[in-house]
Amino acid sequence: MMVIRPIQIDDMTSLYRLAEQTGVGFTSLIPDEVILQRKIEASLHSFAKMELNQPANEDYLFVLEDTETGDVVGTTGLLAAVGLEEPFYSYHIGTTTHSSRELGVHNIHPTLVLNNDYTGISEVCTLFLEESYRHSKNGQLLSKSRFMFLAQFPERFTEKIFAEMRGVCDKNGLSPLWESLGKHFFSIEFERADELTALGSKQFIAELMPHNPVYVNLLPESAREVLGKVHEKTAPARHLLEQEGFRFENYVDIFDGGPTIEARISDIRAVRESRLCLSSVGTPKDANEGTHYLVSNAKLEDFRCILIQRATPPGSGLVLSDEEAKHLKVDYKDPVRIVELSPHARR
Amino acid sequence: MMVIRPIQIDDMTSLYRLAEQTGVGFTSLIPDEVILQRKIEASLHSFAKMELNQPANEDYLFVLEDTETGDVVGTTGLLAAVGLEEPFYSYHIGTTTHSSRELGVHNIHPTLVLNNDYTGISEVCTLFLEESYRHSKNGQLLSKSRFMFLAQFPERFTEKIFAEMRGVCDKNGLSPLWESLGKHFFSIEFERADELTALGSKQFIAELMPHNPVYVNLLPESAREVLGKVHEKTAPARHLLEQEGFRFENYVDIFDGGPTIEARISDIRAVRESRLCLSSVGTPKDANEGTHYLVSNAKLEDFRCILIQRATPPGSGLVLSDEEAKHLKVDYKDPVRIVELSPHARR
Amino acid sequence: MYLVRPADFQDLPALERLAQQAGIGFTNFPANRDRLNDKIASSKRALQTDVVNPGDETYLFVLVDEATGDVVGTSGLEAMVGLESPFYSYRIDEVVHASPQLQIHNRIPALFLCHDYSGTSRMMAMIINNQHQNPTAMSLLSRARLLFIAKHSDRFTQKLFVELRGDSDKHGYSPFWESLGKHFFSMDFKKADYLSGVSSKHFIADLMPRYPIYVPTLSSEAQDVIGVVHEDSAKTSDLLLDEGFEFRGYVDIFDAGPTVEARIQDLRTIREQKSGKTLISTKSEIEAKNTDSASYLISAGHLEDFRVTSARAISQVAGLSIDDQTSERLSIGSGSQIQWATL
Amino acid sequence: MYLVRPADFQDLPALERLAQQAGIGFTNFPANRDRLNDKIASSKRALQTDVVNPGDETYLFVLVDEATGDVVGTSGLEAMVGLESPFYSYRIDEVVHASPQLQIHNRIPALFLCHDYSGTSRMMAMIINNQHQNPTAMSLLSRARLLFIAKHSDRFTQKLFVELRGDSDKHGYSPFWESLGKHFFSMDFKKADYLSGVSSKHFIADLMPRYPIYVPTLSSEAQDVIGVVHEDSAKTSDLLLDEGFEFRGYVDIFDAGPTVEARIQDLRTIREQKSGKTLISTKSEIEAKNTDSASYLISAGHLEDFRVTSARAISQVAGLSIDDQTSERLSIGSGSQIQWATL
Repeated sequence: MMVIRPIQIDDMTSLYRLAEQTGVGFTSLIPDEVILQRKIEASLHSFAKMELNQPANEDYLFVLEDTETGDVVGTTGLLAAVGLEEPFYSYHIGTTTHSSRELGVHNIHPTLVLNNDYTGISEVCTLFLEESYRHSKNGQLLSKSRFMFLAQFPERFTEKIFAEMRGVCDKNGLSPLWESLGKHFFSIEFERADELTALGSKQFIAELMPHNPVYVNLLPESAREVLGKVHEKTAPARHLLEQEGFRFENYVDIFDGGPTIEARISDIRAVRESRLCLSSVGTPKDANEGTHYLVSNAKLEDFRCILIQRATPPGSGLVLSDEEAKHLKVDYKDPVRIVELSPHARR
Repeated sequence: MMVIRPIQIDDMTSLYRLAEQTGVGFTSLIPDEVILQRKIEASLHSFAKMELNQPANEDYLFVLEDTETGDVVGTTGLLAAVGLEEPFYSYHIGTTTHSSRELGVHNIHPTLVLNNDYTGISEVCTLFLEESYRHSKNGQLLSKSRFMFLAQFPERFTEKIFAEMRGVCDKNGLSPLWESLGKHFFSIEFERADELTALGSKQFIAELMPHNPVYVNLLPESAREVLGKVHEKTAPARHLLEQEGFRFENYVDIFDGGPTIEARISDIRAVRESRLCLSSVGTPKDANEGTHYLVSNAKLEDFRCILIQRATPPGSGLVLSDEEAKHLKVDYKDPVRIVELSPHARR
Repeated sequence: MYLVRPADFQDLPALERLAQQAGIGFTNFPANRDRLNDKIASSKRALQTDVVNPGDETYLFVLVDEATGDVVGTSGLEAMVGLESPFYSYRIDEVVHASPQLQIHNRIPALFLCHDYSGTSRMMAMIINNQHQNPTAMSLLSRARLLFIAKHSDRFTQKLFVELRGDSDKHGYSPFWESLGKHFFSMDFKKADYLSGVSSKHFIADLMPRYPIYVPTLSSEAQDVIGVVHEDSAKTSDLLLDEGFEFRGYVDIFDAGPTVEARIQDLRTIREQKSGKTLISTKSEIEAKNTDSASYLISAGHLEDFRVTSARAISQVAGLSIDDQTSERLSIGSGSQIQWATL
Repeated sequence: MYLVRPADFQDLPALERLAQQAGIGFTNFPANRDRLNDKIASSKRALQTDVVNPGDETYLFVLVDEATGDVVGTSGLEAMVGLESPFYSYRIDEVVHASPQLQIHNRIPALFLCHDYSGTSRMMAMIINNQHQNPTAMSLLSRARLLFIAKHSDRFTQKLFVELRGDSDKHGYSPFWESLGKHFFSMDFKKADYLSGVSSKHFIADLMPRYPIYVPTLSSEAQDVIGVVHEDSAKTSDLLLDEGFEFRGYVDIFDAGPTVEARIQDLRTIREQKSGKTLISTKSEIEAKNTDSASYLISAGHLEDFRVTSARAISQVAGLSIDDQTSERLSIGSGSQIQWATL
């Protein structure tokens, strides 16, 4: 059975192995023991915090474990609030109009406006799943389990949450936006810039980026075209989040122009439609057929989330199999949270 | 019976009478025959347009008629796209962070960034209801009938729609934001600036407004406090729109700092939950008790919307009384759109 | 022999021909008869008015070929630009972005829209018929204005500037305009250029970019022509630099042609000009004594009667010895006050 | 009698006392023994090095009261600021906003963060013990630097600037800081002032406002002190303006004190200074002949041996006649090369 759970101190080796598989451009998971160790510790510390006045620098890291082999095969995370210690930059694609009544000319110019508007906002972080496990809805479980956590612990996050999506590169691996804008200001390579950002050294952005709005029309077409577009490999992830209610609000990455998408937590489909019910352990009817449901427990440090299948929609009680209950770490009459894995088709 | 319908050419006198009652600060409805005449004509022209490639300068104006007296007692409107001919300005409250690792200082500065980001977006316009009719849910009918129109004709509007809310004035009728910011740049009185804007002369804003972001912290407290706050008289209108799903996304009026709130049309509660059913004419059971519903026909130039009350939720068919059907201009088996007047309480 | 004098209405046809010849790029001299007529009228009004401080006066001069009596060139002065609507330029400023951590120290040039020349006197572009583009005629027409300023210094500001025509490619296109201006003006260069000559300049404020333009975001062709003079204006440019005009980082908003400026007192013609009495000799006497072949710019008369010509002459303690033909050309007699400077 | 000479390590205690007396507002002269020691060392290094172009050299001079031998004042020069990290100032620029429709023409002053003085030589604030704040001592200490520049002009840039201390209210608060700086630095003025003296200036770039500050959005108290000199620096300011320094719209980013600048060649002391031989007379001879009581600044020696004093003297064609006490003070003999300027 595939189970989502908070990362543990002894997951270090597994996490390193996953990091090794990510490849270039995946800056949130770098095979560097010191960094990974720090990440794990930050996560343990975050899950262990009992009293929170408001979301701060908590960094929650989850792993997907195959309980049959005991292997950790995927990871994903949530950040409680970005930009509180290091600035968080984005470009907002704004609109500037210029009109001359005298000449009857009215021009609408899109502009890139540098900002730190996501400061203090929660972030849905990148997700990685081992190649051989990319089937059987494991990707959806990994991605959407985060919403179950959000639904259960909204006080640990801000009202809004966002996700950054990887932008477009050309066939040589170059970002057209970077080539026509960023590199003039940075005089370093895109990869190096991206890497520094990932390592949390964002000071240099403030130091080097242009502070005035940039007129989009002055950029070459190749750069204009990629604004707000995702890398083809990221398209499914974007689709998945948009299905859940995430929306592009004209914020893009300052380096590659990839879109940032956002949602109010309470508007996310899986959050809004999920509900608590009481578990009982027994032999569920029609299991392993019908609709897929995400089910999580209501625990913090012992958070668990799995995928179940039921032919009949569960009511106010949910009958779990022994195995399901064991992996969810719930007992008779414990509260569990449940939601359909996929949204219904819209009217 | 109270009926919402498109304005007609012979409503001129009534509209003028309404305009006379609005008073200072209500710049969208000024007792000036030429302006009102132009407004009415623009509306007639907009409703008469059959083919639309995309929303443009259409301006839909509705009135609330008391069919017992034949009096027009309220008005409201929808704009298909603002800022296509004259620039539309707002301030975005952005965030700028400055940090010095050397000194361990990390500052988060809100800034006012001038923009035309609402260019090309649809607007829910201000609403006016005669004092003596501010009862029996007439205000809600007037306001929410617009959503029925949006639900029926989404192709005539943009994906997003917004509403501007009147900002705070002090006890002398002065806007604290204007006093500490706008007036330095305009050297005219607030009222005059507001009036010019209402008349569509927005060119002067581009000419006079500061183009660089303004640091909010440098403004006096009185001005900072009113950013994004509504005038107490507008608080109910804001509440009503927020209940329907409108949200404050940090855009404020450049003069008084009043909030602009926005929604995706498909997310507006009354749009999302409204549904089409077929009418029949007869004697409805349990009318005039139970839940209030908004009901509209599916016509454009002959658009009508009324309020009905039913004890049992209507199914796929809706039985209307003779009077209801007459005022809705529908017959047996005509499609009608229905939605609960108020949202259910949230879980 | 050439003479420079203020323009009058009878010069209108000749000026129109010159304007047509000049073509685009001469914003201030559109081939539009009404506008040219207005320019002459404005100049005459300025010359007839008692001016104590520089205001919106403009002065228009013509270059006359004395051999034929034809008007073969024109040049102008504006007492103060930017009174009705601001006078726009781009100021090239470097934005420094440095990161000690990365050991990067970038200086990014950016164009800032400004009106720093508002309130300053301007020399307007000079036009000379092709056949008369010789050093004497050009120098005379250009520098005659400086003698006028020296004589009537109350009518001008301390600083003086000139806009030089910017570079264009072989098809006559301005790469700068193609890369920048056209996005904002939604019209071609010719039209924008024409409009800025004939209409109020208000549309510039309405349509120009509000934020600084980072030079590296422009096409490389556009970057290459910033501050570069059009080859047709190279001679004019040399003359001005020789006079003491300097480039201080301001360029034209349409074609990025450079603007050069100077304090009036620092200009060579003005600094070195002398004034004194006319001493009349015969031509042969002058030729005989003028062993070093010195030629002079010589001006006489006030305002409407202001005249400048060039001639060989001999500088004396009391004044300048000129021949009788020259004195006749300037309509002066022996003992008249004149100004002169080495040609 | 006073003498100005380069500072040396034995001056450290005296300099520390002066720094303490000066208090806040003297960013470049913090009462920090290590920093002062560094300053002396840096000056000595600069004087001992063969410099061909201005770089990061700094020069520190002391004013010695010859009667007691005490160091009673100090002043400095920086060959070029902004090399390690940019040198920040606010430039006051007017933003013009005009609407012909409304007949409004507003000129809004705004503060633009810039580093226009990066790459320029600077005279650092001068400190003099209260008892010695007489015209002779002040003039000597201030202008001695100009004679040093005149002598070693390759070591400095063409332009020279000085920052003057800004105004503060009766409690010692800078209203400008209270209205602007403190929002961005999250510390008090004293600390920011101290840090900008002792640390890399990098934190300024990190924390300063990135966008121009519209002056009318500041408190009226803050607006009132922009470009206003602290009363304690009024005398210094007068001296500098007298010399030919001009205010060109630049103010300090912390207290809005004005920056004044000049081209070196335009400064009175440098323009009028003469050089020639020393002619030694007796004091009584000088007194007898010096009927117009002319006093001179007199400098002698190169670099480390550079000395300046003031004395009555008689200007001759071949040089300057000075008395033997003065020549002794400057450690020179008859025939030595000296420079002088009227005091």
